[in-house]
Amino acid sequence: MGKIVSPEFQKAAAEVLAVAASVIEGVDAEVAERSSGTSPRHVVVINALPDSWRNLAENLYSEHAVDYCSMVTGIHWPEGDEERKWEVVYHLMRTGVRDPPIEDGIVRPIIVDPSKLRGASIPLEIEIHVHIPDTTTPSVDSVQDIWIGADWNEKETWDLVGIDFDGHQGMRRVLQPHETPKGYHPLQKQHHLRYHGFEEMYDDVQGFKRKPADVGKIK
Amino acid sequence: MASSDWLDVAGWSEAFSGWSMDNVHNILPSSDIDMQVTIPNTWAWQEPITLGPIFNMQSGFASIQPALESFMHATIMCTVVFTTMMLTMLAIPYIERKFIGRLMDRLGATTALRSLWVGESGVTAGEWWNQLPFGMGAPIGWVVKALNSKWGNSHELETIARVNNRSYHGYWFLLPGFFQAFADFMKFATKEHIVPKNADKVVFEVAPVIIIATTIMVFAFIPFGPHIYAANPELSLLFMMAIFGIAPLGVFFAGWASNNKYTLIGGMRSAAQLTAYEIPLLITVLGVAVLSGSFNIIEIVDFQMGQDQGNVWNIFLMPLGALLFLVTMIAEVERIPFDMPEAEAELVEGWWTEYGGIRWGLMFAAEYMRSYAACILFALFFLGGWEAPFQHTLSDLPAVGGVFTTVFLLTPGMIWVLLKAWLLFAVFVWIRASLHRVRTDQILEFGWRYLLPLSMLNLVIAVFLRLQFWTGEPWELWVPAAVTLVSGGLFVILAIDEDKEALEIQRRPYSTQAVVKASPGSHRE
Amino acid sequence: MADEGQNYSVFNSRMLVDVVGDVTDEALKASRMKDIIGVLAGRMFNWGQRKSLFPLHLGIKCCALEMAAAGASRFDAERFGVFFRSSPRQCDVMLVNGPISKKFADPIVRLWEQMPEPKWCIAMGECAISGGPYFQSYNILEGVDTVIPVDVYIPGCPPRPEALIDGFDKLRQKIIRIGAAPGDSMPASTSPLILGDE
Amino acid sequence: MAEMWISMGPQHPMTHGLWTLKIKVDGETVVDTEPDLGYIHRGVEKICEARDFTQITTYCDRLCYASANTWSHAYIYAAEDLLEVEVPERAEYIRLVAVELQRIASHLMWLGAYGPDIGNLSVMVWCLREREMMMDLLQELGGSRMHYNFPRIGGVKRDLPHGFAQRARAKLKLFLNRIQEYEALFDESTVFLLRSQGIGYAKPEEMINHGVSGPNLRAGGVNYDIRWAHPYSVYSELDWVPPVERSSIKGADCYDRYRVRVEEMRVSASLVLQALDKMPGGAETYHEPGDPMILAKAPTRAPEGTTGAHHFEDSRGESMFYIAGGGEGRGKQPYRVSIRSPMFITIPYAAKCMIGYKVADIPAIMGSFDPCIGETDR
Repeated sequence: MGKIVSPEFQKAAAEVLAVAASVIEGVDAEVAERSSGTSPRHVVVINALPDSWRNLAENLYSEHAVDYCSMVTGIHWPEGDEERKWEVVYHLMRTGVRDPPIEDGIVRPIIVDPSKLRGASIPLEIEIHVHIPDTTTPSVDSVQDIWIGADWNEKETWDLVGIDFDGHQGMRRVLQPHETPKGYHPLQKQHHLRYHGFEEMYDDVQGFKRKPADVGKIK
Repeated sequence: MASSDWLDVAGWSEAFSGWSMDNVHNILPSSDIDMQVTIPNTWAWQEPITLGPIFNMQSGFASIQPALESFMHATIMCTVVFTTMMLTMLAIPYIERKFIGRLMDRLGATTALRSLWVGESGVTAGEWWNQLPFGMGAPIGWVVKALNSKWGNSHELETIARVNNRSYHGYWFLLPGFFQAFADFMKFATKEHIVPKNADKVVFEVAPVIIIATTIMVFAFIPFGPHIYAANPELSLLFMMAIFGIAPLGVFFAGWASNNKYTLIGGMRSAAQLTAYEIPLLITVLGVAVLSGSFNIIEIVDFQMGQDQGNVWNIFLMPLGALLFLVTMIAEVERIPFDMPEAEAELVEGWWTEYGGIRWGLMFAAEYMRSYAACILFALFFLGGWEAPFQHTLSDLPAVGGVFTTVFLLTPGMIWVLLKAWLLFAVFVWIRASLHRVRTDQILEFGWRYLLPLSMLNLVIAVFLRLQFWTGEPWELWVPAAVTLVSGGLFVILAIDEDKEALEIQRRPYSTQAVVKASPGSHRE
Repeated sequence: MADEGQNYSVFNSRMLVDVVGDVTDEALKASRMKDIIGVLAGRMFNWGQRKSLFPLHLGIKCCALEMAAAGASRFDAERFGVFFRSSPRQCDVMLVNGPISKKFADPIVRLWEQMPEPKWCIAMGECAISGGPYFQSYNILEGVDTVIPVDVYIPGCPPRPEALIDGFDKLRQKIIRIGAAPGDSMPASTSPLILGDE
Repeated sequence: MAEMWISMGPQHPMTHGLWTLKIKVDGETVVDTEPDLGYIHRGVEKICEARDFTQITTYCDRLCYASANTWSHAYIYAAEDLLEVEVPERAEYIRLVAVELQRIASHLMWLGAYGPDIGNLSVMVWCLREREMMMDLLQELGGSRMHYNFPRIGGVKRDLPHGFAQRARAKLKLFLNRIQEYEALFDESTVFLLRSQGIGYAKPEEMINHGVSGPNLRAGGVNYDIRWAHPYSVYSELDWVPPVERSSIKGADCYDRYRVRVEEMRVSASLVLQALDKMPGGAETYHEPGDPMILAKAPTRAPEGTTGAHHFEDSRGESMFYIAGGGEGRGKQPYRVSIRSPMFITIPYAAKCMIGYKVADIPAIMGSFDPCIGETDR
């Protein structure tokens, strides 16, 4: 049975979703064709404004059965153009996973044959870019109550990048030590790694006072 | 007539202490001495002692000579029993390390001549039988190949010869790994002693003493041979079982005193577990006493030996009792299927997390001692103590009988007790290697729901056998045969708990009844 | 020795132990037996300590799997008396096998202090020696020796199980050289002793 | 008994790695749990912003150290999506062999760690013995025991060495009949069934909403798998079915998660055997490293504004990389690398699954979710 979801049907389903999503104001969606080495992949890429993001999320969850939040990424573009200083990238997926039916006390597992999937039951990959204009306190509406999976993703994004999520209960530092100073979010571009731009770190690599041949080239 | 063999340590020590006391008595001056002597009072005795004007040293000594003799006899016997126990106990960690190493197929120096390991890049030292001198091993090779091709698997990687890069440790020619327990103990001795700051200091120090003391006291009543025992009171069985049950209380105190949440839970588990297995254990031991007709362990073994006419071992008379004793003893000494008090997975090290250094080393040794005591007790109660297997049938054989009788006369009884105990400990290790740990509430339920009624049933069987079929001289042959066959049949039938109907529906080969009752998740909705 | 007017009429076990201890000590010193016993006992306990090094069951990152592989059946470290215990009270060696982040810095120091005295530390893998591939990271200490004294460094990312067993061998050589009595494990000179090249 | 908070601290035999699980306990029943991660947070995402595209694979090997190959391949697929590279067919087959062998090794590591969690030590030593066989095979491919740095952007580092196919078939055949030994120790031991059946229930719909995927999800009776939902590599050419467990009514419990992973080992073994047979150019032929059959030329710079993202079926769930191009060095280094760790999302859910069970069930439930803290803390 090891067949896969056929790319054409996935492209058609993606088109349907893209059209439906573009209807919402402040949102424009299109289907991007990406390759994964062998078979083409059709991803619905949506650009949304921060204030129209929340009802786009609710719409996707209710009408289009997008039931799985894969990842939330925060990016800091300090030298980007005016309204693109911060960006939050959501990766959602429509998986079509339902509880297996129970007939007279016995659970019948669902064995999906991917080649026979049609229409709304085809799994889809959705990538949503939300751009936030230049502010010192970037924030986006939280989707914690829609996909509980996004809960710890949002905590991590705030912890590392500093983008706040309005309406998120129990926002705390998850990866950094609890006593890190309030405003310190390491993935922002103004923070640099240790030995950033250091020269002599490479001068005396093993401390034997010998200069390596490629002095000056910062790895 | 009690059984006896040439290693009559009790007799020798009695004779020796008698002889030495008589010599002392003769050396003392026998003439009367007329002198008033008063010994002032000190902490030991309150009023001063005055020896009368005329007294005779010898008669004075004669009055206390029997007490001195029995005291000397008791000390000699205690030291003998304790040294035999400590020396033979070194075999216990060695058996555990080697047998579990073999079960886990470790590369380390195992006693096995074969290991399932192939050396680097498939190099092997060749079959062990090829290394026998003068090619004597060749026939073994043919037999092995024939057997392998007939029943074994012919997969070339599976029949793997011994690994050649075997690196022993320590004195490799002498039992590799035997002194590991010795090295561990010496290291424990040199460790720093740490008492947690807000631990309950007194109880923290007393708890290990309780555990170690009671464990060593148990060996006072365990006879190693017909004449090798530290003490042989009339009701030695009762004393021993009482002392055996105190250590879990010491575990509870240790758990509470270390002021650490893990040890507290470990201690509570040990106390809870105590209630589950202690009563079935005592009833099983009562069954043995009833069947053998006495509470004295030596008489129990004599009953099984049948005063030299050959009698049946208790294991064939009550196999159910033997099984119950094994299960409850594993729970008593807290080994793998029932070692929740020191469960590594959830309680770090269980009740002895806060103990280190020599206290932990002694408790570690005490744990091995308790397992060793459990094995010896099983050997004494069910496997006929110091009677060699088939001792009487072999010596009654027409032609070869004489050889066997001399062999059995020469080997002291202690050898058989120790061999049986070590074999039992190998069974303990085998159980440890193959079973998982049971939860505390599951052992409580298992103990009350299965062990207790079964031990009652076992007691009823023992009483019935004793009253109905016991006529003074040894059991007729059909009685033990019938009991063993019935019990074996029942065990096989009941052990198959595969639930066919559940198997094909939920693909779960077993419908374990306990799941429905013991599973906590069911109450969540 | 007489504190707060102890009356000797009441029997006092501590006094007896002290007296007997001092008397035997003087006698042994006088008869030079103390040196003989000292050498014998020293060598015996040193052998005992060397042959049973219990490392702490502490798995930080990838080197933890190599530690488990070293303990498993192919590279059986248990033949050398290496038996993994979970409680720091019962261990002599702390095997640090991964990067130490700022969040784990003081827990590892607490673990180190909970271990009874003759204790050693083996820094296994690049991350424990110098922060390894993450030396530039904002959250990683550059090596374990920034917080606890280290006795043996085992380079490699991750070092092979044979290297780990050789690390224990290096530790045994150090125990022979420096001795296993409590307090010996931290020699006065803090410069790392390079074994094998003198 | 009064309720008390116990912190199963960073160093604890139950936590495979460094994290703290604070549990509120009433007697022996767990009332509330709260995980605390971040003890080995190394800021890999920040470091990757200062590394070239080829240097990042070494960091991805060290993300989840039990299955290094699956993570470096996840990154490589995302980088190829960023740099738009076509991968030759033979390289995809070799990658599939490496990934599936690594999945078997990762599941064996899990089974080995799950045994002592419930109390049986000999399972750990057996599973690690089998894992050594798998690591020998992977060592021939990648060069070292645990971190292989094997895939390149556009293909693989080197072709299958001589005699690899024959050794792989022999070892997998021996492994397949060794699995029955583990099943005998687990399935036929009533004690294990007592400790794992009916414990740690989780329903598929609840799991998907919590972001749990992979074997933990398939234990609930749904065969959702990234390998067929968002296809990559050559899974379409091979004949396989993601194993699914017929769970109990209340959802997947520890026994189902154990069964699914054992079945998955068998499926991965059959995948490797099929891949070795169907490999274009035959498994016995050998191509020099850098030969166009196994490695395509790939650009090294990603201009500003280009992005690459790829989902990957890791042995613990769905792992994903999102890379934004255009970093320093005129695009030689990525601007931002974001890593999705399946266990970072599953551990909080597993902590919630434990409420209502006994203290002794915590390692059983936590162990059955197969936590790997290296990838969780990144």
